[in-house]
Amino acid sequence: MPMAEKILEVKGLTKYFDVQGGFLKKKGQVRAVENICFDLYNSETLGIVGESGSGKSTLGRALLKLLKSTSGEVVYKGKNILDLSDTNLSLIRRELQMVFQDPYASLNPRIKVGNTIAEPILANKMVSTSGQAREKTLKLLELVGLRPEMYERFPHEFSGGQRQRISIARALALEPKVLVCDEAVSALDVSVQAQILNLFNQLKNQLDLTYIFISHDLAVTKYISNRIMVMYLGEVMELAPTEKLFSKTFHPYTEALISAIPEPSTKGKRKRIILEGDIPSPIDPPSGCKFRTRCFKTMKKCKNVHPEMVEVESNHFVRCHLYDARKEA
Amino acid sequence: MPKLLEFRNFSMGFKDDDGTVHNLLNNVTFDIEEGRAVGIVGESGCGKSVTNLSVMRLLPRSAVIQGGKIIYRGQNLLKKTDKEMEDIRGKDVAMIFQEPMTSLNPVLNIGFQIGEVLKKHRPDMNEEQIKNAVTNQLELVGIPSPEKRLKQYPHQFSGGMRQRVMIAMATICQPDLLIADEPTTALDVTIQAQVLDIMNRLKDKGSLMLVTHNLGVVAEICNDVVVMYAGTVVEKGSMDEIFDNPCHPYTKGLMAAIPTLSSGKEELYSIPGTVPLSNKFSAGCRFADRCSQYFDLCQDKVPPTRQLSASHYVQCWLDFERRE
Amino acid sequence: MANYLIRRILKALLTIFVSATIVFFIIRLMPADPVTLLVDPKMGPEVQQAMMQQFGLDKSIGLQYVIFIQQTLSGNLGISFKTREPVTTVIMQKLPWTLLLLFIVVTLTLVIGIPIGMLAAKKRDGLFDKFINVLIVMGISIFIPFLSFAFLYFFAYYLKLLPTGGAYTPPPAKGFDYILDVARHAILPSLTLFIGNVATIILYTRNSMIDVLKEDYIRTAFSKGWNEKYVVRRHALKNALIPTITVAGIMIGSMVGGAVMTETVYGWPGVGRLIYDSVSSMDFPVLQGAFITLAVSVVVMNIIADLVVAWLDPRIKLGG
Amino acid sequence: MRKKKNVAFLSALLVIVMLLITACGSTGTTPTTPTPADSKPKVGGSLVVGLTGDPYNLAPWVSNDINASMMMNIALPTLMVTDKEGKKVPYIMKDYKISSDAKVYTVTINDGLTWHDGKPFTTDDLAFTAKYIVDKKLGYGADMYSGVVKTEIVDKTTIKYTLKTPQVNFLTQVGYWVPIMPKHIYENVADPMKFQFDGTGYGPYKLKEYKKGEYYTFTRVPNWPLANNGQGAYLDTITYRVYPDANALILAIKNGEVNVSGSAIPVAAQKQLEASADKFGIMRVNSLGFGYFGFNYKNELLKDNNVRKAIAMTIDRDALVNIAMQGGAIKMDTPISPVYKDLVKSQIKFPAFDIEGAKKVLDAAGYIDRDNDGIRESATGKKLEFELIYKTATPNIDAIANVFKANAEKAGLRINLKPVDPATYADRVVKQKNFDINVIDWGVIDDPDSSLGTIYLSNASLNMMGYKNDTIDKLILQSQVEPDYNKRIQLMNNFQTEFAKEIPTVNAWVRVNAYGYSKDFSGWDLTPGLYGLVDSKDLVKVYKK
Amino acid sequence: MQNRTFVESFVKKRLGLFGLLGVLVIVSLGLLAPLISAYPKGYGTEILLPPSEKFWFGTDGLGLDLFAQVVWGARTSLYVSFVAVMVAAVIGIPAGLISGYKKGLLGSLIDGIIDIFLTLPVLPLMIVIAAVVGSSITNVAVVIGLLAWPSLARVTRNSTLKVSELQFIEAARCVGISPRMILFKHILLNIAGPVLVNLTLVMATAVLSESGLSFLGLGDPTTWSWGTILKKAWDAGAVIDTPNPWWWWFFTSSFIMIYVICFNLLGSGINDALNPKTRD
Repeated sequence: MPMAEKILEVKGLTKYFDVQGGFLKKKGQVRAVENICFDLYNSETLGIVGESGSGKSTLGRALLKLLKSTSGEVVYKGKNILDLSDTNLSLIRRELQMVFQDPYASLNPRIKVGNTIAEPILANKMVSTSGQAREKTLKLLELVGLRPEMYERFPHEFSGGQRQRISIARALALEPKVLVCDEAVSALDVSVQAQILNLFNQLKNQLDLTYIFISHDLAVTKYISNRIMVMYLGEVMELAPTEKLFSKTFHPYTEALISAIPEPSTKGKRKRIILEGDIPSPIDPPSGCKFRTRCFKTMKKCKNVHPEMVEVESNHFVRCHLYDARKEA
Repeated sequence: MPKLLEFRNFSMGFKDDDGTVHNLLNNVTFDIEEGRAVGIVGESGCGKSVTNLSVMRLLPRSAVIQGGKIIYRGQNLLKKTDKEMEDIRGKDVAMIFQEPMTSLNPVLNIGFQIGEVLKKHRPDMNEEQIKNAVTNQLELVGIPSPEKRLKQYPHQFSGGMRQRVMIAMATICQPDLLIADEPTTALDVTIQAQVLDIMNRLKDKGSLMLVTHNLGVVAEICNDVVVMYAGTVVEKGSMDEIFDNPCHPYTKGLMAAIPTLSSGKEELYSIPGTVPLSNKFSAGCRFADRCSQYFDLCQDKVPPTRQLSASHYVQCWLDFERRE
Repeated sequence: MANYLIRRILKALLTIFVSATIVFFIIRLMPADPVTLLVDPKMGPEVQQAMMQQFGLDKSIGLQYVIFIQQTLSGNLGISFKTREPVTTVIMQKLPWTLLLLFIVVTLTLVIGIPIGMLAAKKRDGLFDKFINVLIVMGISIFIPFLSFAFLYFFAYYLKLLPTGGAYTPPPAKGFDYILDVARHAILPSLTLFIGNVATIILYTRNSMIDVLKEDYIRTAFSKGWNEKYVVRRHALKNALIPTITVAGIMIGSMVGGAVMTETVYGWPGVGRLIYDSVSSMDFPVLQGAFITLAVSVVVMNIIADLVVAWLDPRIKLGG
Repeated sequence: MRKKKNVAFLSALLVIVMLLITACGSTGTTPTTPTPADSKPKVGGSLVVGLTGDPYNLAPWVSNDINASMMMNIALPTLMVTDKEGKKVPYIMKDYKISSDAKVYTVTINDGLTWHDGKPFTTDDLAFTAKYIVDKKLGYGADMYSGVVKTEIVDKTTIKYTLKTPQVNFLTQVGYWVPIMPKHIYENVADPMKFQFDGTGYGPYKLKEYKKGEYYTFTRVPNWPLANNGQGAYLDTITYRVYPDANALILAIKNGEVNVSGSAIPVAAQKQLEASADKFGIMRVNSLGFGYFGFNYKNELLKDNNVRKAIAMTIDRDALVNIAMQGGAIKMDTPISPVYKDLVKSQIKFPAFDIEGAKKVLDAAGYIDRDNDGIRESATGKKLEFELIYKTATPNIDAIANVFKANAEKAGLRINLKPVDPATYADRVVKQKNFDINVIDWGVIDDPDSSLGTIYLSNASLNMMGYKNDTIDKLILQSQVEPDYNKRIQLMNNFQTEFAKEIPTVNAWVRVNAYGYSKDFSGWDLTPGLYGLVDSKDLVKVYKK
Repeated sequence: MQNRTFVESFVKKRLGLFGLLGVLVIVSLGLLAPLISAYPKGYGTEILLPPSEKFWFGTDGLGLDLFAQVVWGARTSLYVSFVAVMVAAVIGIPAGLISGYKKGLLGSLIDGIIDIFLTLPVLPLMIVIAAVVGSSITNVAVVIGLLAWPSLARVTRNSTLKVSELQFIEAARCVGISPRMILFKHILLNIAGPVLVNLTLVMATAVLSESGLSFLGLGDPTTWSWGTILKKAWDAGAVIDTPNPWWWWFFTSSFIMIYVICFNLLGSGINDALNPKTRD
């Protein structure tokens, strides 16, 4: 894949949450996202997969400054957007938008869908009159495959798929360059999921969008992404172009993840790697390699030494002690 | 093979506030043979869970049974008295629910909650025997240090562990039929793999009725598949028949719409529209308005169920090649 | 659990401190000069001065507050303007009566209210439930003085079955007769407060029971083959009691409010009546002390309720 | 100086009384229900007295409160009491003599009295009381005894008080108002305000047990010398029970829980008791006090005699007495209470109720409704709008205020009602004198001349009106020193003439105090005084049938 | 819930509708009081007459028409409830919104205050404050409102917590909607239901509190409120009198109960219509 220009650089992004044990008592910290580094290239779709507790959604929100990061940088157009004050942020924020998971909860049930889309247009002063906002909204509705008369309806009159289209239209209202899709199709029925995945692909071509596609579904991520980032307990375990990741999996976790997915097919059942135990709590992650407690290739070293990211092949990064040698080489 | 459970033209619906009954399940007919695992597949709103609960006779109060039979070992469950049903539940037919988080009582320890099943169905066992049985059962489903875990409460368990507890609870009496309602949907992939593994090991002890929207899970576990759409069985057959030779346009569409690890980057097939709500079903084929091969008849008349092979049936107006 | 308890007690202390502060400052906001009430104009200026000194009224509000807090912490609630007795003495005479009344009412309310609420939830939308619903609406709409009038008129005056007021016939009898006498006197006030409060408990029990019966784990219990009676008793009851007891704890606050009116109408010699009397005579130290006492009782009962909840709910007990 | 003192202590009395809910004085009208002597008196039985307020403190010297004085009067009777005619006569004291210059009083007390703890009751205690009360500045007693420069104990039963200045009413005051203090108890008490008095007295009953706010039980002192020819009181025990209000008390009387009401009972309650006349009796006396509307001279409009006169003409005494007070009062249209028959023979009256007349007076004085809003304005455009302040706790007062307001408005005056609690009333009316019109049920318990002085003298502390009239001042002061009764009547008539012309207050009614009792008991008697049916000297005669 | 179905499901709940009807009757009684009957003032000569065609509810001890008193009392009761609700709303709703939405120190501080105020014995405190501020109907109403806000704030807070967890709030933040708009438009619109229900309950309890305070002699005796009528009746011994002028206290007491019942029914009607969960 020819490397396009970087649109977003993420350096050492870290987010810890304080966990309040209640009145006057601090329980601890959730280390939701730790030291994430990656570049996002123009016009690509970067898939981020991980199970619960992997920090993938937190990462998405930290990128958009919906959450205040503990440390790290997100460089967009040469500026670290995490440092920007709220007023300067709004200009850049428009170019980074998000589509949310739950099509039922992501629309305000008391506001007409047309107004839901028009509201950000007006709030960000993209147009000066509400008439213009309406016009733009109607165009957006058409773009995502909805009819103009739906402007006046309330969310409850729509199906899940239609609502997700509305959410997409709202995100697109600010004419973003980068769209973060957080589990954007997970809540949808399979037949509808395909519609929305197709819409994402169609919009990408039409509007030259760059996607960060967050999902727990590896199959869906594989389908839509150019590159995939595998996360576990707040850390990137493996990051590689899609084809590479599947053709030559390096990290044991990725390997297990791929093998754990039941294939809807009668042919050739693969040998399955079943990981033992539960995903540890991000409040109290294991020492050394965070995956070591469930890893089927764990070594002595894993317990004490935290593995670093290694570029095992070009553009293929892995965080695992198995490949330390390659780094030194 | 003898039939363990038979749905015969089972119809039911829900009463709304006005007392009007909206039909959901319409003439549902399928069998579960002894020792077989049947997957019931469909999207949300197609009546999968209601089918489950109908077997257990645990439907909500607003449910109305409109006709048909559910025959278990030759006896119509719908005709059983409450007392008789109580003896069947948990012992002959047991159930695993979708949400392991909410399906366990938060204020009772899990030793009690599992032991309760034995207390009900095995009056011959004393406290000590029950405790041992529960410990063994927990071990069987892969819960480490079960002795200690017995005294713990659900909130001290992770999601995967709770589902294991649910499985232990459902299988402790070695039921003939285990009903699993989306047992892995709420779980992470690696945990799902663990649970599927356990279920694969346990399913041979009886029959399994597995309800899921995940075709992968069905492929993993089941022998037979029933495809439901909007309260009707649109297609049923053995796993190979359904996966390799889907006939109904809905089944076909469903298969094509799912991206898999082996599928390519080409545009996904998509079924237009969404599953209708139960008060907006059409009089004819309920899939008619989303069907790519729709014609006039579909809208008005319920299509016939055609038999394509000994086990393969499809409910559709289209003509299919019959093969043996 | 220990941690939970400590935090709970800290919060309770804070609540008491805040109520004490509020009532202290509110009383000092009063437009009329308390000295007018306290000091007869005929007294010489030096006597007036001495009295103001005695009650600390000559100091600045801030200083008075500091002294007040210090004294309250050491269990000294000051001296009554009217009787010149220590407020603690006055209140200690009244408090047992209020506690007795509250104890009777809380016990009755829980013992009668919870089963009725459970039954109504079980027979939801049935005739009994509908009847109970009507009673609940009536119950939560009760105007306590009206109820007291009705009882007083009917039982005490018309039927002459029960005494009109007080807590016993003076001079008090001895032994069992005394208990019997007090019991007779307690019937009407208890009944009044009971009717005014039981509806809330029934309502909450019923609603929380209905909610619990809809929970997945109830379905799980049924799926094991147990019958309704067992499921309600073993699975639903404990869960439904948790919110009910919490509400009962909070309800005690309003019950104490009702007690003021009840005690006033029936002349029950409790703290509520004391509040009313002190208001009429503008006896601030007593008013202050009585209010703090009530606040403390309410807070203590809240803690008890919370402990019961913690005992019922392993998620709190085990600090989950 | 003497006069000043006099005024001061009378003011004190009035304040005390004012703070009470019900006025308690009574005159010598005979009881309406004579006691039937239908059985022989005998010793035994228990009586329950219902109170509607709790005594603040058992020591009447420090409490300044009617409930304490009323209750403790059977343990601590006073030296003098009132007779049927309301005249002060000796009770605990046997006799007294006044020197011709009215400066030296020689008092003899009855022999054979002892304190309840066994110590003899002697003139030592009298001397101690006179000194201690002044030293410790205890309540009104301090003022009453303040003129005493010397006490001289002649013997166990005789004592001589020497006054600084002549004072004709010294003994009737201290004798009627201040019980004697137990020297052996109080001589060691440094701060009587903080001291918990145990109730030890010398009267026909002694305190046995009590629970504050609930009940107080007294037992009979056997062979108490001054009752029933040395036999002592008849009733074995007397229990005072505290009730939250008059209604509860009446219910308790009807229920048989209570046998007699301590304080006067409201009209509605009287009717209820009268409904079962076989069981209950009522005795009534007119109050010595009276109700009046007072005008604040600080108000420019009220300063105008025409306005006051017009207002006086809007007062419908019939409605006040019959409707607002439900017949529980009698009309008063003279400046001095009709209770004092000699003083009102002159028939000097306030202007009669006449709304048309009031309108004419206002028209003539230039108060015309110029903007047609129903309220008249003065020539300078000031509206005739006044605030009527009163204490909420007074019975029927709302009704009284409403009747007054309704009639005043018919004449084109607006009255805004301002009901306040006793504390605010004391603050605004007595202390700040910040009001337009006040209405109050006034309880006075002493001779009219001295009590009038406390209200109407221009420098009187209870002259809330800010009324100043030299003629009035002169007449009051003269009558206070005039020994001749007839001359005093003449002076009072002059006072009334001037008063009815000036109208600083409109006096409107005299409340009738009624006390209910159970007919299970006999021997009831009601003389004018503070304590209704439970006055020590009367209560000792009551017996159970 | 959904806008159209709310009205539908409300109408279906007959009790709620009954409550609404009752509330409307009482509101129109209060609003139209001047048209219905003259303000009862002064005194009349027809004392303590039982109900008749001329005096529907009889007359009191001053000969005043009790029907007129009840009607004008309704006006006061509505005024008190309304002022109390306004005061409670002005404090309680923003407090609840902020403590539910802002997670930081401010939020937990306000929450702590709400918690403490909820524990306080309200009526005794109300008595103390009412005794101090003096008897004016507005004072009483404000005091009631001041002590009613915590429950409203708690309801607002709980609903706000629930709503602010929902993704549309995050979505609104994401597309640059200002916090103020989010709080007072997006959230408030969505919690209007439970807040409204609580407001009707405050309306109900406010009248109970006012009547209670008036009965204890802490109300405003110059204004006709139901509590004052009862207080006058009680003071005059009408409740226990023989023969009993029952009409003096009966109608008023009944109106208090009806008022409270109607508002409670209205509240639970709205609640049921908002939360169709009771239907399974």
